[in-house]
Parts: sequence; structure tokens; C-alpha cells
Amino acid sequence: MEGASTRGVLSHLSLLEVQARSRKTQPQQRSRVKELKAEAEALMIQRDKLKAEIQTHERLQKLRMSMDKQCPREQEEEEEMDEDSEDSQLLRLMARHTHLKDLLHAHHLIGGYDIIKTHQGKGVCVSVATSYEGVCLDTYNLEIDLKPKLRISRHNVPPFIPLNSLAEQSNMQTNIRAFLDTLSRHLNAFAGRKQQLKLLKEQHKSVEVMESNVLCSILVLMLTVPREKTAVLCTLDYTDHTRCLPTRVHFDCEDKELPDSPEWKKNCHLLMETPVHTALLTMKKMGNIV
Amino acid sequence: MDDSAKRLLQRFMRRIPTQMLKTTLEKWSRLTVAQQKSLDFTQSKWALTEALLDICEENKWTTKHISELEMIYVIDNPNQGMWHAFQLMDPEDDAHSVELTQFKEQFKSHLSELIRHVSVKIKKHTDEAVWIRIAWGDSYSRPNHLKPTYVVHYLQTPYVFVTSLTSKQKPLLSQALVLSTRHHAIKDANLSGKKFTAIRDLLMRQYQQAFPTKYPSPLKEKNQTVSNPLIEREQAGPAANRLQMACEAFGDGMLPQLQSAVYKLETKFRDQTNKTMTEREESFRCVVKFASTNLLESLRDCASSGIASTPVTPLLSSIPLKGRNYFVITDNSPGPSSQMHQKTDG
Amino acid sequence: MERQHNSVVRTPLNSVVVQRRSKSKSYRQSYRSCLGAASRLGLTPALTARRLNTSRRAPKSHNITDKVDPEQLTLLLKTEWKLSYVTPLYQFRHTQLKSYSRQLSAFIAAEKQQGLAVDAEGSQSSFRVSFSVVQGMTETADDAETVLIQIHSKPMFAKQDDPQKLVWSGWLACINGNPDYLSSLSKDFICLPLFGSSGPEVLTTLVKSWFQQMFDCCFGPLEISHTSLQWLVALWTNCHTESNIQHLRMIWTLPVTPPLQITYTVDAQDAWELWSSVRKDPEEESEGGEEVEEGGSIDLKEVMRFMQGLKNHFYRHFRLDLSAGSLQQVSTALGSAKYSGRIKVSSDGKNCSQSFSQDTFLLTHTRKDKCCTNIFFLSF
Amino acid sequence: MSLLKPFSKLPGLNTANILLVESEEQFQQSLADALVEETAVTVNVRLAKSLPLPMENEESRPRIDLVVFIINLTSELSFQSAEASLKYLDPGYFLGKVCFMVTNARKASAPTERLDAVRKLAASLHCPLLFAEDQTPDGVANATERLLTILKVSAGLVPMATALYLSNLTRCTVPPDIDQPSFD
Repeated sequence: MEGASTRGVLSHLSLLEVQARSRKTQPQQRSRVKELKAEAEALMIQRDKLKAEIQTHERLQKLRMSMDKQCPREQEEEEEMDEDSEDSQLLRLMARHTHLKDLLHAHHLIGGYDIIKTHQGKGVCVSVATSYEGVCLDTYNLEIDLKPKLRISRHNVPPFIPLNSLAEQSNMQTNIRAFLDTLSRHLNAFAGRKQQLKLLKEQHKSVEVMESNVLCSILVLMLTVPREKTAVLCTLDYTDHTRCLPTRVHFDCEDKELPDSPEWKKNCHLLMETPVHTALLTMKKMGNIV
Repeated sequence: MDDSAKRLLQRFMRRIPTQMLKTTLEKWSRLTVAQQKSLDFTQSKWALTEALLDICEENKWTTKHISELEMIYVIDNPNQGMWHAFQLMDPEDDAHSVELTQFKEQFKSHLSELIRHVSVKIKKHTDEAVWIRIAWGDSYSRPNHLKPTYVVHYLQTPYVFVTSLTSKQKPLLSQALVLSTRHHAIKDANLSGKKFTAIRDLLMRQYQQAFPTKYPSPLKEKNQTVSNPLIEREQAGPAANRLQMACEAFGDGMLPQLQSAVYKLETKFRDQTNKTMTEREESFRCVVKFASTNLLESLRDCASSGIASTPVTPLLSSIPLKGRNYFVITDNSPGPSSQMHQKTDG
Repeated sequence: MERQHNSVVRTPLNSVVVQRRSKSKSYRQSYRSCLGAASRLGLTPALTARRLNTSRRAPKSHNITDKVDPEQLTLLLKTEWKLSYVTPLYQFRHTQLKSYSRQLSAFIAAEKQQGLAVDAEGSQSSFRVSFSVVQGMTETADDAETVLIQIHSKPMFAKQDDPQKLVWSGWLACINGNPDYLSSLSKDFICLPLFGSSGPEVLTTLVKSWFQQMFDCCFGPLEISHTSLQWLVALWTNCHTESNIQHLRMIWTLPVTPPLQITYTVDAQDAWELWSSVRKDPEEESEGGEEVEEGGSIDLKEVMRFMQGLKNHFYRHFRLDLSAGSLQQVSTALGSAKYSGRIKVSSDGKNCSQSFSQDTFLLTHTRKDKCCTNIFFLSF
Repeated sequence: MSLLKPFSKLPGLNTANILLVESEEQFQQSLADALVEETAVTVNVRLAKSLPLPMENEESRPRIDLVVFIINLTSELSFQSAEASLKYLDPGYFLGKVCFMVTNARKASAPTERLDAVRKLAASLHCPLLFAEDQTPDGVANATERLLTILKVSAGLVPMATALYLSNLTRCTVPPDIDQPSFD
């Protein structure tokens, strides 16, 4: 008690008094313990809850794993059902739910394209199928490296489809789906135009194809008016390469008034709105061309 | 009929095999039925030439008409001479809307601005190819029809195929092409060969490529020969795998008949068993040429039979992938872990 | 093997037919065994008396121009020769060359007139054949002197006074012949086992059939084996310091469909540096107790190491194993050799020379300044 | 490394199983087609490019009675591949259940050294060395005949004969002078 010798007896006494007073508050402390105990209990309950949640999650995970692995063999899974069937059924449902959600997400990401992993997961191969009027046409493939960044390593898209500039424009790195969608539109439109040209050549022997190109973006046809036997040069411009229909239709004829006639104006609309081979069929039926 | 027309016809007759003469003349469609009948194709070439010369004389046909005939023959038989591929670069916005008549006019006018004496003939083939025949002269001499340059271009594509072009004519043609196709530049595509169809198909991707799919590949089905149940191939799996990889690298089915590929290697000699050479500063210079009647099919067979290891080295798969058959290979950096790097020659 | 030959010699003279047949057969056997071909029978070890060397003397300075007329030598250079082997010639005399010239001319003329052989080149014109001896194209005393045959003719549309042109040439040689074998032959036989020809095939066939009729001998194609070609690759490269080989070119064929041909051309200096890096240490060599000669000897192992080095470099780039294919042709500025048995020795100087032999095939090359010749021994 | 063992499985009734190993996979097919024509016994043929054999076939693979290494003498790779495959065989096989078959030995492009190397290899392993002609039907028939003879013995189908006994009679020997240079 160093303090006592230096500060004096009185101060020491008062110190003792304070100490004695404080000893009286102990019953209050006891209630504090109770409080803490309750808290601990609450925490324990929470822990058990979480534990149960983890367990559920783990089981869910396990179920998901097996689900991912043997997707097509669902019956087998049902056989290994646990005893507490209600619980496991719920779990199963939950697992299935997450599984479907993931699938949906993946499907959404790739936009419904046929896609598979290559090179042990270092790349993917995307197939873009084309069709026209319900007829399946060529399928195009892209092999894409995933790392360090997306890069088209190999493909069989014809060189007149500007693949690289499409990839750049649609921001392939961040939005592969937008890129694939644009590409698919280009390819489908090209396949459609090509198919139209093929059908036109097959179905309309009397129509002469004066000009076309590999992209099928320009079509010049020689049509003949039945009675007068005048020749009409019909130019179809497909400036929008993502569409199968022309953006401009133009007629050239010796008879300068013919393109302005109501009949041919109607033909012009027809060609703008329907595929060329069907439009020509209609025109033939109407007696506008041979 | 002037002398040059005569010589052109004589040269044409020397080049064309007799059995092709009849169909070519028919396609030319300048001879009347009577004239056509008067020609006896069993005669000697010399006699046929004389007869044709007479007909030409009669009709006062000039080099213009004869070069037409030559062009028909060349279009039908393009696999002659040495073809080189060029690639158009940086298209302008309207490059996609260039159409034939516009291209024809532009090309002719651009070329004749660059050189006074030049004769250009442009013809579109049935497969959408635009064929251009250029007879070059210079500022003092008339176009020489005996040594024409042939150029093939598919509108809207970046590729141009050229045969018999001298280095003097190259800049002229390049400029005319760049301007008339609405591009900014043109470069050598490092692909050349005797077979025009091969280099065209390779660049235009007009051959069957194989891609990995999740469906049973037609490759496997094709190779499932009905075999005796007593015979079993132990390594059928790896063999199928090799075939798949070979097809993915070089293509499936019939492949473009590319006949050669050349690699100029200037890389360090690295061999663990040879310290002296590995430590040598300079690179080991060598030239490797692969040649075959169908190079891609040969290489595919190499890979599928295991002579070449799979996966196929990028050096070889670059031939179809990049559409090139000339490569200069140098080491990326002098460091020990430097990667092989492909560099185009200038 | 000697016993075999002796038995042939001892065959009674009255059974000529038998003697002939057995002679040519045993000769072939002996020759085949010289080529190491008899060992291909695999299970008959008794026949494999002779084998290829695994080590050779290094190129030795040798002045062949001292022995051989340079003018005659130039006739042998820069031409691609198609090689054949020949069985010993019966009753061939170096003194009768003039008469042989006349006889062969007459023979060719007669054959041509029969219309058996079709040759656009001067079927009307007469052929002038000349036999000559190339003095000094031998290595040992037992070797018979080399015989050069030239056929001159006038082109079909040539004028009367135009000079006759050389249309065909060929030679028969024996250099460094095996003395055991040579001495086992009867005196009536002259051994000139290597035949080189250059010119229209029709004339080659005629010359061969004349020899067959006159000297009762046989001809057969002589291919250059894979190993011999590899030897040449090394020997030529080894020569680079003395005479620039400009490049080392090897052509491989791979057995795929369609066949793939690979031409591998290596810069001369780089090839030489690789070669010297695979040569074994001279000291190491002497430790092994081998003869220490100036220049040392070249070991087959070194050749194989060199080839392996070249193949490894190739594999590192193309991942394609050249071992799966076969070496078809090798060439440098000094000459070329093909698997099909065609060889050519080119040179940049006047003093280059070459000689050929039965077991040893000597390709020689002379340096302009020193006028010395390197002789490469290469056995088939 | 999985060794192929000669006695790890039970033999089949009147059955002989042969394994043809050839890196080029050319000749083995025609040989196999000819081998299975045999009517006296059932011959199962397994084809391989090289050894070791894949593990997944372990179950279905019958007991192999004879291993044949086919070596094309014109190809260096063919020899190297066969040499590398040898170490995947159980030593028990070398008691008469391995043989070497060489093709293209008559071609001039085949270097003699390679044949010597094959002979040394066969001799050192006490195996027979057969020569075959792969281009002609006759050659294939001949080779088949010879293989069948050995196969029947090694499969234990010939009374009074064992593989070891036969291989003692047929094994390749090397001439004593094989390494002697001829001259120089």
C-alpha cells in the first residue's frame, strides 16, 4: 500500500469505502449472467439451424452432383431414396430446381446453340445451324479458345461473312450470345437467300438470272412481259445482310412507263415482302410475266 | 488479221489438247454451224490451225476475238501455271455493295489511268467468279497478248488469285484492285500452287472440315468396317482418336489438292543430347519442303497413322487454318523458353 | 566362299553350259554377298562372309590427277550415271578395244535396222562407237583398267558436214577390288564389276546386250542403300571446310497415301557445325586403341548421331518422325546420289576427279588451290 | 507399366490366341484375315500398334499364346517401335511364345545393318525370326502357315510338343562374323 503512506490514512479509508460499496452490487451481476446464458442458448439454436442448413446444402450438393453426372438416368436416382421420404423428396425437388435454373442460365448464355467442350475444357465448339422455310441447310461451326480471352481459333464460315468484324462489333468478349445471335442471323439470311436463288432457278426456267454474287446480296433477273414480249430487268438489292428479303427492288424496261404502272408497283411490293421465288410465282399467276 | 492475232491463235492451238478444241470452240460460239462442220477434228493440229486461221481471216477477227477464245479455255482449265493468292485488307463501308458492272468499269478505268497500253477483258464465270485477263504493254509498246495475266476474284470476298504477274506489273494491278473493290490495301497471302482450284477451295473454305460434336461422328461410322468377330484391334480407341484429330486439323473427305508447302526455319537447335549445338548462339538455318500430289491428304494420313504425333503441331495445321503454304519460322525471343512463332515474310 | 569359286574354276571345260550357269550364279552370290545381301536370307549364316564397314578412313589427300589424265576425268564428272553391276567378262582384252568399237558400231547399226529399237534420235544416222582406257583409274595392282565407251551420232536433220555429237557414254570400272575374290577368278575373266551409263535407255540396252553376247556376262541394277546415302551425307558435310558444299539436301519419302516427299535443305555451315559437334573426341578415340591416323576415321555411330540430330531438329518443329520414311536422295554442291542408283559428281574446279570401284566407290573432289583430292570410300 | 503375362488366364478349349504387333498396322490386317480362316482350331487375333496394351481391354482379352512382332525393314521406326514394345512382355513369353516377322527384307533400300540388328535382337531373346512377303497373296498365305504352326504349338494344341522345345529348334542364331568388317 504505497499510496497510503504517501496520501494519508483518510484517503485510504475513503478508498476502502468505495470498495465496500461496490461489493454490494454483485446481485445485479448475477442477472447479467442469466442474460448471457440466454444469448448463448439463442446462438446455440442458431448454430444448430445453420448446421442443419449446411447439412441440407451438402445433401443438396451431393444430389446435384449425381444429377449432373447421370442426367439421363433419373429412375435410378429414385430408387436410392432415403427413409424419411418427405424430406428427401423436398431435397430432390430443390436440387432439381437449382439444376434446372443452372441449365436455364447456361442455355440463356449460349442462346440455344449446340455447344460442346473441346481440348479438355480449354475451348468450346459452337455449331450454328441454318434453315430456310423448315428445310435444314448447312451447319457452321466455330471453335473458340476460352483462355486467356475468347478467340475464334477455327471455323468454316465462308470468307464473305465478315466474322471478325461481327465479333468485334457485338463485343464477343463480354457478350458471346449477342455475337452468336448476329452471326446466326447473317448465316441464316445467307442460307435463305441462297436457297431462294436455288429454288428460283429450279422453278422458273423462263426467268433468266443475269447477275448474282457469292453472298447472294444482289440479284438481277430478266423477266418477260407475256404479250408484248418486252424484257424487264429486275434488280433486287439485299443491303441488309441479316435478312432474306430485298431492301430495294428496281425495274428497268424499254417501256419507260411500265415500272410506274399500278400493276408493276404492286409487283414491286410483292418482291419486297415475299421471297423472290414465291413472288415470281404469284406474278406468273397474275399474268404479269411469262 | 494482223500478225499478233495470228501468233496468238497459233500459240493457243499449241496449248490446247485436240480433244478439248471442239467444246471450247462451241463455247466461243463465234463459228457458224457450217464453219464448225468444216473443221475435221481428226486432222493434225497443224492442219486445224491453218483452217482456223483461214476462218479468222475471212471474218476479219482480231486479237480481241482470239483472246476471248483463250480465256474460255483458261477458265475451263485453270490448273495451269503458278497461281498466287492475295488478300484485300481494310474494306471500306461500301465494299460489300460492289457489284459486277461497277467493278468492271472501275477496274478498267483505274488500270488504264495507271498504264497507257493495256488490254483488259473481264468475264464472269458460272460460279460467280470474276475472271480478268490483262495483256500488258508499256508506254511505247502495244499490249502483249502472248503473256497475259489472269486474275480471279469473287466479289465481296477478300481474296484475289493471280497468275503470270511480273513484279513490275504487281503494283499496278494491286492499286487497280484495291480501288475498284473499295479496300485500302492488299497483301500477299503466302499461298501459291499450280492448282487454282486447290488454293481457291482452301481460302474460300470450300471443303469439308471436321469439328468435334457430341453426336456420333460420321467419321467413326465410316470407318467401322465389318470385321471378323475373331479379330480385335486392341488400340482401336486411340486409332479413332488420332483419326478424329487428323481430320480436325486437315479436313474430312476429299481435300483441296494443294501440292506443296515450304517452311523456312531459322530457329535455335535444341537437343538435350547435343550440348555444343544447343549452346550455340546462332539459329540453325534450313528449308523444309513438303510435296505430294495432295499434301493435305498426305499429312492427314501421317497424323492418323501415327507417323506424325497428335495433336498436330500448329506448324502443319496452319496450312489449312491460315490458308498459307509459305512460312518463315523464327524463335520469338532468345530466351530459353521461347515459343515458336510464325512470322510472315514481308 | 573361296571354295565355291574354286569349284567353279575346276569345272571340266567340256561341260560349258553347266560351267556358265554355275559361274554366273556363284558370281551373283558372291556379288550379293559383297553387297551384304546374302545375309538377307537370315537363317543361313554360312553365306554372310562379307559385311559393311562400321568405320571408314577419313577423306585422305590423294592426288588423282597425277595418275589420271584430267581431260579424261572431266568426261566422268558432271554427268549423272546410272549404276549397274556386271559379272566378270569372259575373254575381254584391253588390247582389243579398237575391234570392239567396230563390232559394237556394227551391232547397234544392225539392231537399229531390224527396227527392234525405236530411237527418234538419228535412226538413219550411223553410230560411231569408241572404246578407250582411262589410265590410272585403279587403286591396286589387281584392278583392271577402267574402260570408257562413247557413242557418237549425227542428229537426224543434221547437214552432211556437221560433226557427230556424243549421244551416249558409259564406263566399266574396278577400283580397290577385293584381291581374294579377284585372284579366285580364272585367267579368262576380267573383272570390271561397276557399270555406269548415261544416255538414251535404248542405247544402254543395246550396249548391255552386246556385252552379254560377247563376254558372257550379266548386268543388274545397283541401288544405293539407305545406309550408304547416310554415309554420303556425313562424308560430304565433313568436306565443307575444304570445299564449300553450299547446302546439304536430303529427300525423304514417307509411306502414306498419297506418298509424301520431304525435302530437307540445311545451310552448309550449320550442317558442318552440327557434324563437328557429333564427331567423337580424337583423344577418346586413341584411348579406345584405334589407329591414330591423320584426320582419323569416321565411325558409323557418328554418322548415325549426325542423322539423328538432323531428324530431331525436324521432329521438334513438325512432330513428324522421319525414321518412318526412307531416304531417297542426298545432294550437295559436290554431287548427288539417289536410291535408284544414280550418282553424279559435280565440281567447281578443273582438277576434280572421281573413281569407281567394285567394293569401294570413290568419290573424289579436288580443291582448286591445293590440287589435292579427297577420296571418299563408300562401299555398297 | 502393365506387363502382358502368358499364364495369367485359363486357356480356351481348342482355341489359340495370337497377338500381332506392328507399328505400321498394314500387314497385320491381311495376316489376321488369313489366320482366322483356320478351321482346325479357333484362332483369335488381337492387333496392336505397340505395347503396352490398353488396360481397359484386360478383361475381354483372352490368354495370348503367341506374340508376333512384325518389322518392316525399310522403316527404321518399325524396328524402334518393336524394340520399345518388348519391355512390356513378361519374361515368361520369351520361353517360346514370341517371334519376329520381317517384311521387305529383299528391298535394296533396306539397309543390311537393320537386318543385322533384328537378327541380333531375335537371337538375344532366343526367338525365331521369320521372313515374309507382304505384297503378294502367296506371301501372306505362307506367312500365315508358318505362324499357325508355331501358334498351335505355343497354345499347347500339338501333343508332345512345347513352345520351349520348338523355339530351341527354330530360334534365330547370329553368325559369329556378324561384326567383322569385310575389308579396309
